[in-house]
Amino acid sequence: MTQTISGHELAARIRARFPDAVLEEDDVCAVVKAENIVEVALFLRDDPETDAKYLNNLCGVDWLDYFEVVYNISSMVKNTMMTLKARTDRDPGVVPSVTPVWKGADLQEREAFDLMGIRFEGHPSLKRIFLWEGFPGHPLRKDYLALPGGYKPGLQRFPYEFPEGQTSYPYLGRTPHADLMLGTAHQSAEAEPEAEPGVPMSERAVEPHAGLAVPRGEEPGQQAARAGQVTDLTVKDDKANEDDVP
Amino acid sequence: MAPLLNWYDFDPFHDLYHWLDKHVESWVVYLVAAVIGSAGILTFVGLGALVNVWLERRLIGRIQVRRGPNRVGPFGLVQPVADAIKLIQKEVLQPDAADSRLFNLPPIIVFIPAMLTFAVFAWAPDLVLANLDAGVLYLLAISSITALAIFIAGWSSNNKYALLGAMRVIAMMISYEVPMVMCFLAPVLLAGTMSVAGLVQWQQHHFLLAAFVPMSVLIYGLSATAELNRTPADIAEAESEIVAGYHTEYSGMKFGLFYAVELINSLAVSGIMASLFFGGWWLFGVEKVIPAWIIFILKIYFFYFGLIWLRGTLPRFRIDQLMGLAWKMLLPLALINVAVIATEVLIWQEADLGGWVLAPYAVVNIALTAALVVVFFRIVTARFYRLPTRVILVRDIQVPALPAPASSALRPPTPLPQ
Amino acid sequence: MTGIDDTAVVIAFWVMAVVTIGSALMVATVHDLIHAVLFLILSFVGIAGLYITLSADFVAMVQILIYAGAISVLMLFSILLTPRSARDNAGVSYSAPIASVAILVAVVLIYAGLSTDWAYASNGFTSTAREIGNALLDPYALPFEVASVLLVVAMVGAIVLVRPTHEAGGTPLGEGEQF
Amino acid sequence: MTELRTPPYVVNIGPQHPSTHGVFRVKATLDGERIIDAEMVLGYLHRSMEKLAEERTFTQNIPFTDRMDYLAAMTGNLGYCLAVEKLAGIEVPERAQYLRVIFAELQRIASHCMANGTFVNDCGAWQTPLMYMFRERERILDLFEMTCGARLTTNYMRIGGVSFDVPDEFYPAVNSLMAEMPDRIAEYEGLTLDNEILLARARDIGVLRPDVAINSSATGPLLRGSGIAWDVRKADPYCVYDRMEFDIPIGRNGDCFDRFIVRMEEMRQSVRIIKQALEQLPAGPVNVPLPLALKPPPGEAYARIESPKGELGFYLVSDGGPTPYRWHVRSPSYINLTVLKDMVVGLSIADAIVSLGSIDINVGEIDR
Repeated sequence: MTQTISGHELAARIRARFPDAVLEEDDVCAVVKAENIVEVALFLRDDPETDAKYLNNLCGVDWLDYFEVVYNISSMVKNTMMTLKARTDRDPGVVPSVTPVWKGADLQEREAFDLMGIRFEGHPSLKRIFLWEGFPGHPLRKDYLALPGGYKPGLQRFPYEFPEGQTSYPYLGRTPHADLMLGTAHQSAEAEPEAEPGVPMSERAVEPHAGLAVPRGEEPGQQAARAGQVTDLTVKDDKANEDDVP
Repeated sequence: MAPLLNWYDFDPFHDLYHWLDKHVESWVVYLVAAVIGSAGILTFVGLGALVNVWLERRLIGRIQVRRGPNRVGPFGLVQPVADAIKLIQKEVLQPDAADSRLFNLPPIIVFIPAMLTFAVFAWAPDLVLANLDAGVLYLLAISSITALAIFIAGWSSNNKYALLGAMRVIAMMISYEVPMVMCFLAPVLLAGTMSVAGLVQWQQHHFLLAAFVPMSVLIYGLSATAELNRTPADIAEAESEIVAGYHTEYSGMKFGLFYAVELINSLAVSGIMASLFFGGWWLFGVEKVIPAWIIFILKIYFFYFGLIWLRGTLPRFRIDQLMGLAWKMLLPLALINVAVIATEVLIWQEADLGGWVLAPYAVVNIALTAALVVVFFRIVTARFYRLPTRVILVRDIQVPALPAPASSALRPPTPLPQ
Repeated sequence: MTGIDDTAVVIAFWVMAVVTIGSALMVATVHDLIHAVLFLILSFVGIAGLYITLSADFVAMVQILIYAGAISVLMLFSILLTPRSARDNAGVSYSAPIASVAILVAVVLIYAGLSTDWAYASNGFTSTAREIGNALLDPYALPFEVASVLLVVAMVGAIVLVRPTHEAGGTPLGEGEQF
Repeated sequence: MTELRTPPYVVNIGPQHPSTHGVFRVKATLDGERIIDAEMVLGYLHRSMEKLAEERTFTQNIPFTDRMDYLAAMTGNLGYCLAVEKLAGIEVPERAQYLRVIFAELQRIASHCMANGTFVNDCGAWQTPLMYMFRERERILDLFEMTCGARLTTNYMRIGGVSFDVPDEFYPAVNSLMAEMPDRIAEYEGLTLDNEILLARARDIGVLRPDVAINSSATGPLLRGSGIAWDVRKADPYCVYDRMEFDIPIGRNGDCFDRFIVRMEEMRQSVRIIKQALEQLPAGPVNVPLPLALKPPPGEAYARIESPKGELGFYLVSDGGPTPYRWHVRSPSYINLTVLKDMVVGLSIADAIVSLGSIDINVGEIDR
């Protein structure tokens, strides 16, 4: 049976070597500063007592205020398992890559970059892996597709927690994503590009993707459109789409 | 017995020939014989392609514990017709970037050697369309044209998979022609003729050549699968590697022609095998009871069945393994074979021995072949049996404390994407 | 078998001659190098046909087997192995001298052909394989052996040329791949 | 002397290629037929499950796990349910645990049949071993259909148990299948293991050293083929695997052939486990009643199982609501691909296809 090393024990071991690295600890995990993660990982891997040669899982979690990168690591020889976390600010959201320590982090870091937008410094080829280059935004972020009125996007019908006086969910004529791709997202939106943290807009993010007809000459407001950050989408054709309301 | 069989033997044609010979000019007889013979071969080949589609699919189905086509017609017999109709209906696509003048040629060119091969076969004692004196050489020369057609197909498609397939097939065909020529030398030396009909006649007087030149039979069998692009040597259209190889871009009936040619070529190769090594129409006197041409066709299908069996059983060689097989295994064996047979023929002729000497020759050759094949096989496969082919079973988890592999240390930070 | 033979042979001769010379001209004029080689193959096949009309069936078979089947394939290989930019049959600056040399050679050959007193095979269509075999091993044994030695030398040279350097060795592919 | 070299060129292996087992693409740069660089291109089957799952309740997410590894839906279900149970602290009835083991092992046999059959196909066989293996896979799928009505996307496991008890006709069917299965596996082995062409194609090809395997987070048969006796069923037993007797097969050389024979032997071990589980199968309920909107306490859990492809892990974060705050899958097919590039560079196309086949990927699970 695999022994789980508690967060406190792990934190103690790390602290013995790197006194300033540990940010937080609890029963499950030890949280270290992002800039220390490679040293800590290398230490945990090569320390014979910990012997964390195997990286089981790596994923990012978006806590709205900050990102956490979770490393589930284990020692096969000792059959132990532990959870290490690295915490970083959402902006710029950079974590050093642990690929030199565990090669198995290669694809998992690329996935976290692609979907969560955490950038791993020192990764050999940090490129999009599931989504195409130029996809707007990083969809696993919690504020991706933030909808007006405090809704989380779609699909919250279960367990029927609608606001007072409302019985159905407002249907958006097109998905915000399609709007963004078609360049119509901000025709009626009050674009406040600098107001929220997120991925800075790059030229590439609205670069027309092959197969989708996007007008080349964009308006200034559109230029400022944030990748994956649709701040406001007013429902324009509410009546016309009533039939489609589920 | 004989009168009963007349109506389905080719004796009427024989009579017609003699009748014409007496009454009209010789070139008319020549022309009539050529037309009738060609028509006969075309019929056989056309029907054979249809039958082979059905036979191959049914037999592969049986080998693979399934039924094969059994819906269209009794036992699915009409399935090839349905397939053909489907292929004809399909749109024939041509890539924009293809070399359009060359692209349409190969499906036609590949048919030429496939058809021409049948011309020199001896279907019955007097039933040879073209009794060429250099018949065996003719077969080899013809088969080298197929490679060119396939190369044109792969090149003109302007597709990398097709080009890879074309390169593979060219490399393979040149390589396999060498052991093939060598293995044909042995029966030719022994029989003293290069005519296919002559070889069959020699076998009628002596015995099946397969008994005297078993090594040639083996080498030709292996080379034939390579020449045919069939498993285990189907590297030119290796489905799992290069999609469909040289005919990746061909669709509709153009693909259908390639498919048909593959089946016809299988028949041709089986026919060569049957004629050169297994007596052609001759079968220990049975040909007097059953028409000789039926015996020949049965023999063809016997070897064709072997090809189907191979296809249903074996995986595919890698290209370099296949080339290695040709140059490192088949060529030395073929050379040894030719040397042995030449020595035997020399002794036979110089010492002026009778026909009885063939019996000890057969024994010697079979024993020698078996020994050589076993030795070569051991040498070649020793590498694979270095390790057992079964796993180790472990009761509980057991991980050795291995040091982490030397990583390229900590890389200098690469610029981050914005 | 006289009438048809004479007429057919004449017809066949002219067809083959037109095919051979026509495709030979195409070899010199088409732009795509691959097309040129394919025309060259057609020319080889035409020559094989001419051999057959001369009742030299063995030579015809060998012509197809060696020239159309093997040598042209080697040419195709070498074209495929050259970079795409060099794969062009475009005009070269030496076309005039080359053409004059070719014409000169043709004139000499035609003169030689016309002025020689050819021996005709009197008895129609016979096998030539046996005669060729005897000729190669009896009166012409020495040239035959010299030719084979030359070929061996050429083969060794080719192997030395394409032999991989040491840094490229040790790849997991077998030796056959590097032929 | 300058070396004769052909210019390198790029060939796209996939996304529509017979041997990429789905819409998976390798951009291979070739020198002749030798691969000098390879780049994976994924995402053709990306369905954004991790995002979708954040908006669905824990129970509603079970069907996603079917559609990840659609050739091993049962183990996908099982891994996810174990993670939720760990997160919410739910005890599963014993009968349900045995049923889970039985179905997970049946699924492993079915998945390995598929993996080994297509592997031999990748080596160039004309479907024959695949058809033999499909014969038994078909019967296993019949057992699934009999139990839960579906063959491929079973959606059978539930949080706190399984959805249905097995019907009465299940027992004779599974017993007869298990009685036959050792002979059948021997038949597969007879078809493939002593075939010199298969040996020539798979021996010493795509060798993965054990230390590299561990460092690259390789799992499952890929890791065991490299000679590391590691199996989550033994190392971290879930359900009732600690009561079962079975062995871990490991390879000697870490090449494609070792992975192939490890899968072969694992089928046999699975038969052993199923036989024991059927003997020990107790009576009782097969699930526990749970609220429709299960709200696990805030926290996180990482649960892992040994799926046919390797270690399948689910990392769940709950914020106390009815939906998971974070739903992450550690999918073995995806992470096993880490080694692909290093494995295929230097090989010929044919060997690269064999190596890819021996990793046994499932694009549904890679792209999720």
